[in-house]
Amino acid sequence: MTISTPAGAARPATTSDGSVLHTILTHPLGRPVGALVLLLLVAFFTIPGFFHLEVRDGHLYGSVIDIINRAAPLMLAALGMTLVIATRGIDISVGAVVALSGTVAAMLIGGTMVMDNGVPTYVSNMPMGWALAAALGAALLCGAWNGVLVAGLGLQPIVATLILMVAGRGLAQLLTDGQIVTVYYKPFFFIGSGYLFGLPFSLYLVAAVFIVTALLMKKTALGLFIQAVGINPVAARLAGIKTASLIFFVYVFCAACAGLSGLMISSNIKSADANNAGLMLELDAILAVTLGGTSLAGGKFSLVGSMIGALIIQTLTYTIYSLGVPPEVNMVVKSVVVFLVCMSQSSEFKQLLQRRKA
Amino acid sequence: MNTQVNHDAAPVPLLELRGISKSFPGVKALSNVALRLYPGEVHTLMGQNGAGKSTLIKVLTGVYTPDSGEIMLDGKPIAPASTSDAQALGISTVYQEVNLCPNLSVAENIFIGRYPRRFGAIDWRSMQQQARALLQQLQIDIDVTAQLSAFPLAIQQMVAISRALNISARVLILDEPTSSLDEAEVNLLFSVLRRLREQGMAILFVTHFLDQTYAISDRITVMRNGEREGEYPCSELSRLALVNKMIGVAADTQALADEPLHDGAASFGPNVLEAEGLGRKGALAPMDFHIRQGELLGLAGLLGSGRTELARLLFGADKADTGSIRINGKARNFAVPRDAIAADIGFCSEDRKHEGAILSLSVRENIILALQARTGLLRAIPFKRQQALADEYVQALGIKTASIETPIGSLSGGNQQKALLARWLVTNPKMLILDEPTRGIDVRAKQEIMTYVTKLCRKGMAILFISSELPEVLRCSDRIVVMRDRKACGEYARGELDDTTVLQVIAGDAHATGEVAGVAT
Amino acid sequence: AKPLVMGFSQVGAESEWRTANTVSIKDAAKKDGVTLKFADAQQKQENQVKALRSFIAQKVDVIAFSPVVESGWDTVLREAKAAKIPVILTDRAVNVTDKSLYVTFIGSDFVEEGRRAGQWLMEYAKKNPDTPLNIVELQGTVGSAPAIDRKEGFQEVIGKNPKLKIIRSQTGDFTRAKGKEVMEAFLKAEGKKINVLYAHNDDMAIGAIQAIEEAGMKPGKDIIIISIDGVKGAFEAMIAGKLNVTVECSPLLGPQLMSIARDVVAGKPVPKRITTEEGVFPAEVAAKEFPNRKY
Amino acid sequence: MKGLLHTPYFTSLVTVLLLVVMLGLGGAMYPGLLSTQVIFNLLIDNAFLLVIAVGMTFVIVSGGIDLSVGSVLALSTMIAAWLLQVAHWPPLLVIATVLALGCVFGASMGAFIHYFKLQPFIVTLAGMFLARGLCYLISINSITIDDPLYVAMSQTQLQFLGGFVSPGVVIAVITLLAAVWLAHATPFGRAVYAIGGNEQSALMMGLPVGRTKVLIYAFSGFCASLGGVLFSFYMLSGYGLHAQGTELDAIAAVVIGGTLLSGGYGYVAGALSGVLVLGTIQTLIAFDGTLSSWWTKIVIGGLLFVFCVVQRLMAMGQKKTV
Ligand SMILES: Nc1ncnc2c1ncn2[C@@H]1O[C@H](COP(=O)(O)OP(=O)(O)OP(=O)(O)O)[C@@H](O)[C@H]1O
Ligand SMILES: Nc1ncnc2c1ncn2[C@@H]1O[C@H](COP(=O)(O)OP(=O)(O)OP(=O)(O)O)[C@@H](O)[C@H]1O
Ligand SMILES: [Mg+2]
Ligand SMILES: [Mg+2]
Repeated sequence: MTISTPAGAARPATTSDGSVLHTILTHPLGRPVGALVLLLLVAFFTIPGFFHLEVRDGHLYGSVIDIINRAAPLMLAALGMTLVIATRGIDISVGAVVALSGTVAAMLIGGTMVMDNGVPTYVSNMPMGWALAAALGAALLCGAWNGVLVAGLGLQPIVATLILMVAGRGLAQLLTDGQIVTVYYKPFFFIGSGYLFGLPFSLYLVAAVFIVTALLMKKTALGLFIQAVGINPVAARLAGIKTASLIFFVYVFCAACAGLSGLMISSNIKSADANNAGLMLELDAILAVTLGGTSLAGGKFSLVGSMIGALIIQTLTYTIYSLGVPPEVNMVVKSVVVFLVCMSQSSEFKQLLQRRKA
Repeated sequence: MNTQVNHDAAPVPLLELRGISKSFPGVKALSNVALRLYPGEVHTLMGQNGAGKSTLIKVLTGVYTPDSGEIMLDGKPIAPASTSDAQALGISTVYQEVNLCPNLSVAENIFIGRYPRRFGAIDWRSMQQQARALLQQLQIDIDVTAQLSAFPLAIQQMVAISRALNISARVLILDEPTSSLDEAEVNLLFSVLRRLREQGMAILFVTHFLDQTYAISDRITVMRNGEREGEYPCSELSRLALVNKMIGVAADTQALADEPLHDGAASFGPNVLEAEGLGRKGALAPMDFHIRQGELLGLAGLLGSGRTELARLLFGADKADTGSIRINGKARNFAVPRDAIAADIGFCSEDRKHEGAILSLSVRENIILALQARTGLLRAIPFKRQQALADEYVQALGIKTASIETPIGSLSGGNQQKALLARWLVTNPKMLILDEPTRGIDVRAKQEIMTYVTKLCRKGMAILFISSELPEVLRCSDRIVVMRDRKACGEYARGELDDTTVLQVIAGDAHATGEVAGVAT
Repeated sequence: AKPLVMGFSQVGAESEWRTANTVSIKDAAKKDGVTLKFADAQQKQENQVKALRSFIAQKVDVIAFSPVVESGWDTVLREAKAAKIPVILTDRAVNVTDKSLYVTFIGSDFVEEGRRAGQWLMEYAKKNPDTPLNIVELQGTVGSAPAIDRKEGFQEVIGKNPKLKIIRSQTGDFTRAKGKEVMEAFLKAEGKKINVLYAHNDDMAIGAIQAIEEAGMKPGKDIIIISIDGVKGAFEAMIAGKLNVTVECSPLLGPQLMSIARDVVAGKPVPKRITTEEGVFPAEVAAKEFPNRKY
Repeated sequence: MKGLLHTPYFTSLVTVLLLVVMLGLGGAMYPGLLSTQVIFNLLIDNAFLLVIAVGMTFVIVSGGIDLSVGSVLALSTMIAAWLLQVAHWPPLLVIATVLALGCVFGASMGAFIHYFKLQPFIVTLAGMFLARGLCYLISINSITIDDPLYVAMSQTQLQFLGGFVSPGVVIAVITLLAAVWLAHATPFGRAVYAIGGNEQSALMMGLPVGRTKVLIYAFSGFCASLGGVLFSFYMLSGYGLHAQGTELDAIAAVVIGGTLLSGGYGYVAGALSGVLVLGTIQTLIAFDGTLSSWWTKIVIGGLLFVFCVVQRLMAMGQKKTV
């Protein structure tokens, strides 16, 4: 299911060879899915018990769950990034927004451990709802800031978001005085490491955001407009699309996703680390979007593709950890796999292989 | 069907194509096409929109590889794999969509790839001088150091032609080079082509204008539905026969008729739009303007006379420095096109590649885009209704496409143009601004579209019609405003102008008349 | 008299430890009446070189810095020497051909910290001869000096006992999130085989503790956890019985730095190497020590 | 489209103007900032960045991006250090080898980008991981270089206008001038602009698009490894963690210098102004000397903001069209 073309189904099956396999292979999502499946297969054959799942403390436990759980923040970030990229933009401030929102939430909920007659007790500061709202509010403000710079002032997206990328992390550190804020408030942990019906809660959160976004693309003209602006902004403006508001919106949306992702990350490690939370997350998010088949030149995009891209990245990381690859070699392995995944998506490469065979 | 032609000048064709076939997913664009091109001739390729003309040219110049067939140059088979191969073989081409770099200067666009050098470095001075000289040939006097994107489409077209002329080539291919040129420009181009023909160059020319075909061609190859219908000496094929062969059935003679499309006895409503002192520095001198309900107002003028600028100001695509606009008597301020659209105005731009088509979106999405933008972001037009609308206009305008879900970019030029026209017709505006709406559209389709538009007008739509093809303006307009040097310089009611007087008015003097008459011989 | 002007170039603010280090230096400078020119290098050596150059241009009385990395300081230190500005290193040493390029080095010894962590484990192994001791290691950032040295020191010591074996080693980039993520993967891959976790800093250990708990095991009991730094969070974990030992690496160099700087400027001889006092804090003393922790 | 007309040229001018204003204000606030040597230090400390930014300009003008430059720089220092210290090769041969390897690395990325139609972003991102990863394969430690030629290059001070510059500055400036010439006066340079303006058109005009694209990335790889050579002069060491995040600095410098990330518009000389802006911001902060780590970040962001916005507002005031 590609969200980008709600009419994808209506496209007449090409007359030539309409076999099922052919349809799968030519579907824009065929390749990312193929890459993911291949990666999972490699993991299956090299890591004993990779697909092993067991019920522990009333929830599912196993490698696959870990991957999903760990990929959740990245999936959220990639979701927001997809829309930004579809408008021909880029947002490199995602990691900083993650740090900022996590920090705000952690500080407001926060609390410190106080030694009370040798017994540690925990004090929380603010009702969690308010704290979460404030954290997301901070993220939205960041998005609005980026949006104004890009859509309002017409700065190039990469420099516009570079400003927040640098300053945002600084702000987060300013709030915490450079310390890691540890949270001692159980309900908060649920966001990032809780389980619902045996599955990680973060998965539901991602699914919810994904479904809302997908519905927004399907039920409103948002998807169409975003693509139009991404492909030909001049023509889109002449057709009467409010290009500036649309661009503003995607940056706000991206920041909101990043904010949520920040909550997840800080909830998961039960603390906010302003300096390290979400470091380089923007690069991974962009990579996820591209692996999912969306072009950085804007236009056609696929939300599902980006989700799959995020899963590819996380599966890869997880596999590297599980295989016992020495840390010095991590990067080489990662680069080679990213590279192979890209190659597998290149039709030119496929043609070359076919020509060889023929 | 094929009429055998004996070309006595040169028995061996300079360039010959045999059995060329080419398919795209879902479309057979060319099947078993043959073409012969002799030195010292102008050979015109004619056919309806989507007949396969541009595809044939792209196969010939290495943009596409044919599925089958062979290409021979001087009797030897060639297989150009890229445009640079083709250029190296002496084939110089101007493609249908202007393919130049908007960010480079005019001079560079002409010379890139074969710069004059001095001590190994590019000799900018001499390049600019040569560029100026080349453009002078076509009587274009512009700043060659300025960026290409600063110029209107027509000028860009001329630059593309100059580029092709500059290559010391044996074969010159021009795919609809005249679609946005006015008659004086065409005339200049033709005199250059005639000179080249005398020098023995083989020229392949694509156009939808019958007048032009007959003014310059030696022979005509007609294409229909991806096949070669036949090859004819120009003198042996009457206009009516040509049209019949292109369409495949007996044409209604109206396609060729020059008589007015309607009797002119229409009744107009109140002013839909009035502008007072509307102007913009460097683009348009302040002018007054008004258009009434049910009126078809033609805008005539030479290249760069400011017609497009006026249209853009009326639509809010550019911001006016001076003046005011009233819609139905109420003052309005158009800061962005959206404001104009909200006031029920539509604008079909002349530059379909940059300002119109959203290339990788489907025909359906392109058609409903403006309507959706007006309806609003949140109220998505139901998918069924989108399909119905798209189907309706694909039918009504005869858009040739594999399906309404095909990306608009894979349609032929003329069909893209029709789809963009549909984009605005779908919004059913009170006033429609059409800037060169018939660019690249074939004879019959043009007739059909003009009839369609006139009908809309009779039903009460106000239409501002801009075309470089004067007869067309004369035929359908209720009133004509003539522009010169970015000023309105006259206004004429229907019937006050005819083919000869209008040229004098437009040019501001009498010099053009005689030369242009030559074109229509 | 004119106040002493010191230019100090800090690595960055990449961890709580580093922040505590910065605070200590700033506070000490204020208390001592030293005018401090502080520059943060955001973890980049080239930024530090730039900062040192600007200190030289500003003609400060003394330069102190915590080098991001050991090598690559010859040229700029030579410029400082030519400008007759003494240089004091803090926290990390540098690798220069001419030792006279700096006056002294105050700080901890990462290799020694690794050794101490190893020693604690050796003791533990001696006390519990029957328990198997399979170790997993969470390394710091690949290539960084503390990661390399803490690994080296630890290995040097445990190498003496063939029973102590590192079965997995992966980088956790010194962060909680990565520490947790890597530990999760270790637990899935090795499961119950893991007996000991050695983390190159407390943050990674804290992240790993969460992973162990989520896997349904008891950190500190099912898996013995050793880490380095001695930040507050580590003490909290030890009080809760989730961490077994942390090797202190003291960031509180401020007061020492200021007094040495005064000596240096006054021309008094100072030792080339000044090691800070650092302890090893096992869980047993955590509750008692906790109120004394400043960072 | 039309709005971007003169902006790059204008932006470059504005950048230089703002730079002067910034230095002027800084000089008024912090005595000693305007000394000749401080200005020269800007060049000495950023010579490697300038060289990288020059290569990056070509890539960005062509509509691409090269994220691998920082890592290639680090890899170059690492290979150089290893060849000198472990394999004991003569230094000139080492430099030549490193430069050649940089070219090859870049050219292969370019080939993948062009011939397999892959997105520059991912290919160069993979290149970034690969080059960094290769550093660690050589050694995770930093390797000190004590080769006499390197030491000489590092410590020579060329007296000039009452201050001194390093040989690295001279090399960087020569590279800049050569690149300006390359961009302006050679068919290769112009093809880069044409591809950035419209790749499809460039192809239709018969330009050697494939070859040019491969060369562009090869050139960027060359600049990155030359940056690596300068960096190893500067630091006298090879290290896998060198120049982390430098690709972003280079991109920022290029964009601030007036080049459009979407390709087609920009000036190579703009890279110099961009690099100087970034350097000046850092110098200002170092001279201030009171900022904590986080305030440093916030102030860098703030200065970038002020800079970009003023630049943009001036450009907008100059011309406004769609
Ligand atoms: N890249 C492409 N992908 C798919 N179909 C294509 C492509 N290019 C052309 N076609 C199809 O091939 C057919 C022939 O198109 P072509 O552009 O050659 O027509 P044409 O004769 O030049 O028409 P026009 O007069 O409108 O320019 C059309 O049906 C068009 O939709
Ligand atoms: N022959 C010419 N010589 C110089 N400049 C020209 C010429 N023709 C057009 N121009 C340019 O045209 C611009 C105005 O074009 P505009 O688009 O308003 O005209 P138009 O009447 O719509 O012409 P077109 O027939 O191209 O649509 C001016 O900026 C001018 O630079
Ligand atoms: Mg065509
Ligand atoms: Mg016009």
